[in-house]
Amino acid sequence: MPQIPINTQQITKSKQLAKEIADQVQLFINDHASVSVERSVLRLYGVDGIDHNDTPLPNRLVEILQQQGDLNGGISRPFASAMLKSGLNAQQTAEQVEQGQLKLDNIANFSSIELDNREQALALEAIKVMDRSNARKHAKIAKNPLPPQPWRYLIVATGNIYEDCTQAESAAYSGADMIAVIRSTAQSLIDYVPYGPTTEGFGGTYATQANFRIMRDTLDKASIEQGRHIRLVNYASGLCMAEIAACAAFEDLDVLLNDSMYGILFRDINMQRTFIDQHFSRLICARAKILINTGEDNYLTTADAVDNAHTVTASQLINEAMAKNAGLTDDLLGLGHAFEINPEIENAFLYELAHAELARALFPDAPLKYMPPTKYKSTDIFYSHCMDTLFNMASVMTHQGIHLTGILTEALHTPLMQDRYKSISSVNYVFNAARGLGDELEYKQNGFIVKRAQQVLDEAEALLERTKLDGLMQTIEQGAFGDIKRPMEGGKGLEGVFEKGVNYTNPVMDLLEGRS
Amino acid sequence: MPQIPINTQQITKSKQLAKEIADQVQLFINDHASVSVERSVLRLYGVDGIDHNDTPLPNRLVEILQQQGDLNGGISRPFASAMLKSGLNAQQTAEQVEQGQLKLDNIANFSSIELDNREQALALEAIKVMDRSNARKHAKIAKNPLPPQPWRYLIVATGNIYEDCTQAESAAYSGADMIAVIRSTAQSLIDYVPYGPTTEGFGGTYATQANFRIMRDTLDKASIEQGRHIRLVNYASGLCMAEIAACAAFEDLDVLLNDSMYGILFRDINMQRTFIDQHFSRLICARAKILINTGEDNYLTTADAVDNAHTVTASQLINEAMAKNAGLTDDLLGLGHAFEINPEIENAFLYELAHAELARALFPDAPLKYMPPTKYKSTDIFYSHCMDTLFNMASVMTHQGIHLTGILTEALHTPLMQDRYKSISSVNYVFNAARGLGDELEYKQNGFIVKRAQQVLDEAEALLERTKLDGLMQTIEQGAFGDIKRPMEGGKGLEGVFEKGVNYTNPVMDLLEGRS
Amino acid sequence: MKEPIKPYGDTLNDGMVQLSFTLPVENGPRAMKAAEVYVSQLNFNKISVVHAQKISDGFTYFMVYAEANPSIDYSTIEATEMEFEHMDFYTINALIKETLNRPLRVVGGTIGNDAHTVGIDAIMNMKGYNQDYGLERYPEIDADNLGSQIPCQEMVEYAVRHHADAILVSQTVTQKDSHILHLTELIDLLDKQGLRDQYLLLAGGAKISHELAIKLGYDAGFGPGTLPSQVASLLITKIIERAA
Amino acid sequence: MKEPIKPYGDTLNDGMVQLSFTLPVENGPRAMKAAEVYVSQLNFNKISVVHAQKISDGFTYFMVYAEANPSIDYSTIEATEMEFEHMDFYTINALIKETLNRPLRVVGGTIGNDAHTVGIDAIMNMKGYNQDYGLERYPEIDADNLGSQIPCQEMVEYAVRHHADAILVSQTVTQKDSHILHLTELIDLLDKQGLRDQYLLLAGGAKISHELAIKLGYDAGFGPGTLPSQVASLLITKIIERAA
Ligand code: B12
Ligand code: B12
Ligand SMILES: Cc1ncc(COP(=O)(O)O)c(C=O)c1O
Ligand SMILES: Cc1ncc(COP(=O)(O)O)c(C=O)c1O
Repeated sequence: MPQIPINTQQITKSKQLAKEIADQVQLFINDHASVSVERSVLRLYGVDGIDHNDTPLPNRLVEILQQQGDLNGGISRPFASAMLKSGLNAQQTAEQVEQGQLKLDNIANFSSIELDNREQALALEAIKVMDRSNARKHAKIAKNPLPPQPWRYLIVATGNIYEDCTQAESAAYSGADMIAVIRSTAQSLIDYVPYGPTTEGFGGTYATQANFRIMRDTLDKASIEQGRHIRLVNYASGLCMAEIAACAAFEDLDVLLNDSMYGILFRDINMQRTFIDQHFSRLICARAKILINTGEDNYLTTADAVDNAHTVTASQLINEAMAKNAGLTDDLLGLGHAFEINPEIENAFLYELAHAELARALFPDAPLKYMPPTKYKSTDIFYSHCMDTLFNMASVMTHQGIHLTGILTEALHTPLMQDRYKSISSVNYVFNAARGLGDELEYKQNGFIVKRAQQVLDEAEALLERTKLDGLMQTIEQGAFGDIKRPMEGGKGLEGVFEKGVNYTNPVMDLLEGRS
Repeated sequence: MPQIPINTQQITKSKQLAKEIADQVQLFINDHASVSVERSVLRLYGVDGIDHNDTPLPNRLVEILQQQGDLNGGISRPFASAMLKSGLNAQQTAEQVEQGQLKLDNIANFSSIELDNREQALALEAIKVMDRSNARKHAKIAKNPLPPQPWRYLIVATGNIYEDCTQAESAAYSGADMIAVIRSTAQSLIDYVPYGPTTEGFGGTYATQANFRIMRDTLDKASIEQGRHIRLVNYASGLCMAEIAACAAFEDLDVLLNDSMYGILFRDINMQRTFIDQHFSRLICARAKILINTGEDNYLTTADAVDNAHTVTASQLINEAMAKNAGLTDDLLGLGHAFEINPEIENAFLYELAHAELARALFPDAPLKYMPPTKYKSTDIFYSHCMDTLFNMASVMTHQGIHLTGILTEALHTPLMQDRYKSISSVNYVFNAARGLGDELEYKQNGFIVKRAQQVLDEAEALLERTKLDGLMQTIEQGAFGDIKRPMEGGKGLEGVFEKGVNYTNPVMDLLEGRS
Repeated sequence: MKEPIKPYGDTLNDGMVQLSFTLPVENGPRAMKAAEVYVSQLNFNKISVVHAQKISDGFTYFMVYAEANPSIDYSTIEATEMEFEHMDFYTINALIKETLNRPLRVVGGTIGNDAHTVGIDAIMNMKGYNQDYGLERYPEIDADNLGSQIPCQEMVEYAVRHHADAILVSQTVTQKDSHILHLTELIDLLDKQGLRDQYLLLAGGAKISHELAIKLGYDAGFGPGTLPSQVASLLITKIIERAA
Repeated sequence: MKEPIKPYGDTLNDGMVQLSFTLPVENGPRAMKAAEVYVSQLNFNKISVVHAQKISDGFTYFMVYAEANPSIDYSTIEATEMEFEHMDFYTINALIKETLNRPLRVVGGTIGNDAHTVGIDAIMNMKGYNQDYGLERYPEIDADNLGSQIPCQEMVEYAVRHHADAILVSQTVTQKDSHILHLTELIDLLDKQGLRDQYLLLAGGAKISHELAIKLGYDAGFGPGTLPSQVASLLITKIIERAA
């Protein structure tokens, strides 16, 4: 029920533009792969664990192949061949390779049909990893259903996974519907997925498969206690997007932060690398039914939220188009936006409503992710609490999907247990008291709100036009998003990108893309 | 700009019913007076001060007359006669009477014309007291204009007038437009106005003329500093309604809490006494242009705010009708209502909007007084702060006139300086961020809000019908307002009521009622 | 076994506490330093004065987070708790009938200049509180709610005249300790007239705790959220105890 | 002259403070008592535990008002304050030209694993902050903003290579004292290479105070709300001081 009257032709046109932009990038993506895509394939084939230097085996194997100069064929076929040779399972084979007892260069030993079959069998197992996760999540939700939207999303970020569980239990007790474990600072810049349970992070807790499992267990218990399925969220964006998606599929994560551009803009990760990785990671998410959250909200932390509202809209449309290219359906698209306007602007709340309604109207079936005020939060926690309260109101009024709970101590520290409680109390209060408000109101035709939404859409459309002409990569180079410029060849991780050879195989991708 | 479509015929009908109810009571009022009406006359004639027992001279003189059995003629003529005899001014004459050097029983000494003239001269002086106050307030407002509505109203209640000034300065600094000095508990039950500056009250500070002046001086300074006229509010209701109105006129108060029924219901003051006193006090307010605040909000602290919403509406209509009978114009009618619905009720905020819009639609030109949540405030001050934030939103959305600032520590203690600051920060934030919201929205025809407003009006109309049939006094006896029953002959202060004798004179009232 | 505890923020025993207060000084670096020094005297370390805001000439409001030093042993903490079984309406009535074989007589009200009756009404009036019937509704209880601002003397006289078993007083206003003043006045009056032991004396109100009531010489004290059935349960329990 | 001060609620020296915290105990009368006892150990009296709420199994959140006992003498409080005149854009440029007769060279960035650049951008980038131009806009300043997550070694090398007059570091993340870690790392590195005195060293960030910066060995520290012109004023003032 979009409240804002928006020209449907203009919507169709904008979506078409975004699709063309995404398709351009897709041509590039199709010809390339990255070390982390290959590592994800290994993980899905069943390779895990670390060597004596704490380097994960997927990294070791891809490194070995790269050192041999054979990376552009992809890891799948050499690994299948090694397995045929060893007669062992994937993990054991990987260990033998790592220990130098088995080589990755013996493809010639087997017939192409033998190799095809082995690869195909491995890929089908990989698909089952995703399908089984999906089935398990379904079963859980059947027992403990999902609560109504907006879903109350809360973060934990102690740095210690066990302490995080304590905090998550408290959040669930007070009403959280989704728990996100914030990652340690700069994890997105490390080019491997750390291993095992971890207890020391800065500003967050390392994303590891073991940590995923520990938190998922905690939330499974909480879900039963609370009678609602409490979702687990983590972060894919970074140098290991696809690998984290693979780990998430193993551990039944419900949601991943997964943006096609966040890493480029906010982590200075090379754009080619990011586009390649996001695609494979999203293919995995689509199959494992992992809802993705995009990061447009971040733009408004570095750029002004009124002047740049249209960049959020344009980016949402691009993110949507790329997500569709990876097979993600509307129900899995947690497109991001935020309540970040300077509260000193007169009628700031009206702007917020306009922006929120526009997003709602453009993506009526997507569980939009709505970020609370952060940048203008005050160190006076009482004032900040009021800001969150109006944010809660905007969210429930405009029928948002995923409600990131604003925390009154945002300008101070990662949330303490009591901060989270205080904040969710406000959410609970407002959602209950104003649950039906949005359905009671109409915006005045030609009023400020309607006009403002139209203006943002017009500007977004213009930006998309320009992006289509210049190409997305070029537009990012010019600093169109988040006021941040990133060169095509700059940033971290470019060395991990390679052009696919003629002999490149990735049967998991083929299956996910419906090519076999 | 009433937002809620209300049948104008129904409004006219309800106002007509209220007028008939008020007129019935007015017949009773016209035939009666009270000790406190007489004391007010003396005050306006210029009598002030206390005797050696701390009894105010107005009380002493009226007592003397009462003891002589001459009260039913009123104080005016005996006092005029005493003045003629003494040849002194009012104050000196009163002192002589108090000291027994002059009697109040010597009317016969003078001709009726002499007496008439003296009374008339005194009454004209009394009128000037009010007119001068009005003129002074006008001059102040011309220099430091009134801020836009809703006016931010804050209370001080330390018990010590000097400490109150410190608190009031802080409130003004943070944005208060109106400062109310809350009275010491139970002052409304003492049958005299205390004298001089006071520093010891419980839960509030005594209303004395000296305290009025001290605070008015403080606010005059603050008005200049802030560049906006900061209004001073005190409480009239109680056994000294009219006298306090007189004191307020001397000291340029802008607003008085002045309800035709509050004292009856919440202070168990006799209803005959209250109806008589409120009328004279309102005549004074009308002339001195003192805005009155009525107390319908209180009903919702003892009765349920959803079930009894219509009693608020009915009472507002009665208060309005009585106020009009005393010559008060729309701009002086701060009719009360409140945001007091149990926050656990689903869509509580929608009910609140319906009630607030109904009040707005019924009294489009009155600066409605909107009370914040109090009864359901939590001792968790963060939660209470959220409640106030939504209240602030409702207030600015529905264009209320006088915004009683909800305090986050409502459930704990009378406000500390920092509590007031935190609370007004929320008001400032919401008013700025949502200033134009009300003008942007329309309520859905036949939606919940519109229907609810209509239902309340229907119920109010029915209650008025019944009240008209039974009479207001009888309806109060039945407990129709605030779930409180009060008998006609019960409560405090009945002994101070008397029937006007044939020789009764009160030229101040005559002038105020336009009879001479 | 010892159970040392400290406040918890996000790491066990981090001692994290949020404080806010106002100091009578003009805002500025010295004011912020003063806030920090002040909090250090309250036995905190790692003091962050996160916000300082002028709220009047010569007054600054501070928001502070800090880590509290003390650790207390939870195993040594004992609360003054009432001991009674919380029974339901029917059980209570049956028990009164059985024990007393006459109605239990209760008189209540708000004493002193306190005009808040919602609390005592919640306990005594028919309607009760939160779906829990008030004492007036109990067939085996004779409950007289005198209302508000009842002088202590009047309350006592009424109790004597009506052979009350229990006196229930409510106090809401606590500014300048006015509740303690009034509650003490009533006890003193009863003492003076040698009547203290004739009645079960219950106090209640938003800021009344059982501990405070006991300290003032009452038999029990009831705070926010009290249900009438709890009060009735306590009354009959105490009466049975006294009889025994 | 002594100036004793205490927190102010509504009566001078009432000592009124609001606290909130969580204790790792299950809610109930004992928990409330524990909260009261705990606060008493923080040098408070008249403690009102006004709210207690279970927020997880074994955790209770408390809201408390209490009167603090200590009184401190405000006349003895001294803040570590920067001393410089806050000049405007034009004055600063003129002064640089006059004193140095070459551009003032500044390098800045966020060090360690901190990715927050909004603060340093506010100071250095053209746009500036709150209507106040950033250092890049100053014709007499050569300002290089290296961005975020700059390793200390890289920052130092850059400063050496570009003959910087000043190094500006921003730190936002403070969890587990990571800002102190990084700021110290930079100082140690400069010390080790004998470069400490070559540069004016400025630190800034939401939780950086001048006092903290001085303690860590920096020349100045800037907290929330800093304007670029303040930073530029300080820089040129210090340079003139050093020259003298
Ligand atoms: C309603 C209300 C009023 C109404 C009272 C109507 C009435 N007939 O009672 C009106 C509007 C008249 C009023 C007036 C005033 N009020 Co008033 N009022 C309140 C309010 C909003 C709610 C209180 C309430 O009804 N709570 C609901 C009941 C059910 O809770 P309760 O009383 O705690 O009762 C429960 C338990 O405590 C217990 N209980 C209570 N009594 C007893 C007795 C026994 C024997 C037992 C067993 C149990 C028991 O059982 C009850 C049910 O669980 C509070 C703020 C707040 N939210 O708390 C301020 C508040 C109590 N009022 C306050 C003040 C200061 C006043 C005034 C003095 C202000 C003034 N100067 O004009 C006046 C005058 C009153 C006076 N002389 O006493 C202050 C008190 C500050 C303090 N701690 O000292 C408060 C806290 C507001 C504030 N922050 O300033 N008030
Ligand atoms: C914007 C923001 C982000 C953006 C940063 C974008 C960017 N390019 O900078 C994004 C979304 C990427 C982000 C990410 C994270 N953030 Co962040 N973020 C914020 C936020 C909302 C605003 C900070 C800000 O921009 N303030 C505005 C600027 C202008 O203010 P300022 O930095 O104080 O700068 C002023 C002065 O301090 C001074 N100044 C600053 N630096 C310097 C330097 C010099 C030399 C001088 C002279 C002056 C100076 O001048 C400036 C202008 O006056 C804060 C919350 C808040 N409201 O404060 C959280 C916050 C800082 N983030 C936080 C965290 C934990 C993170 C993450 C680590 C979370 C995670 N685990 O993923 C990540 C990772 C970042 C990392 N590795 O460092 C925490 C830090 C907690 C703590 N105290 O340790 C905060 C407080 C939020 C919270 N409550 O959890 N964040
Ligand atoms: C889409 C997206 N990915 C990732 C992150 C966080 O990533 P990092 O761990 O790099 O801070 C965010 C942060 O808000 C985000 O929006
Ligand atoms: C109309 C009116 N008069 C008076 C008062 C206060 O009177 P008292 O001093 O009797 O508490 C109120 C309280 O809210 C009120 O609404």
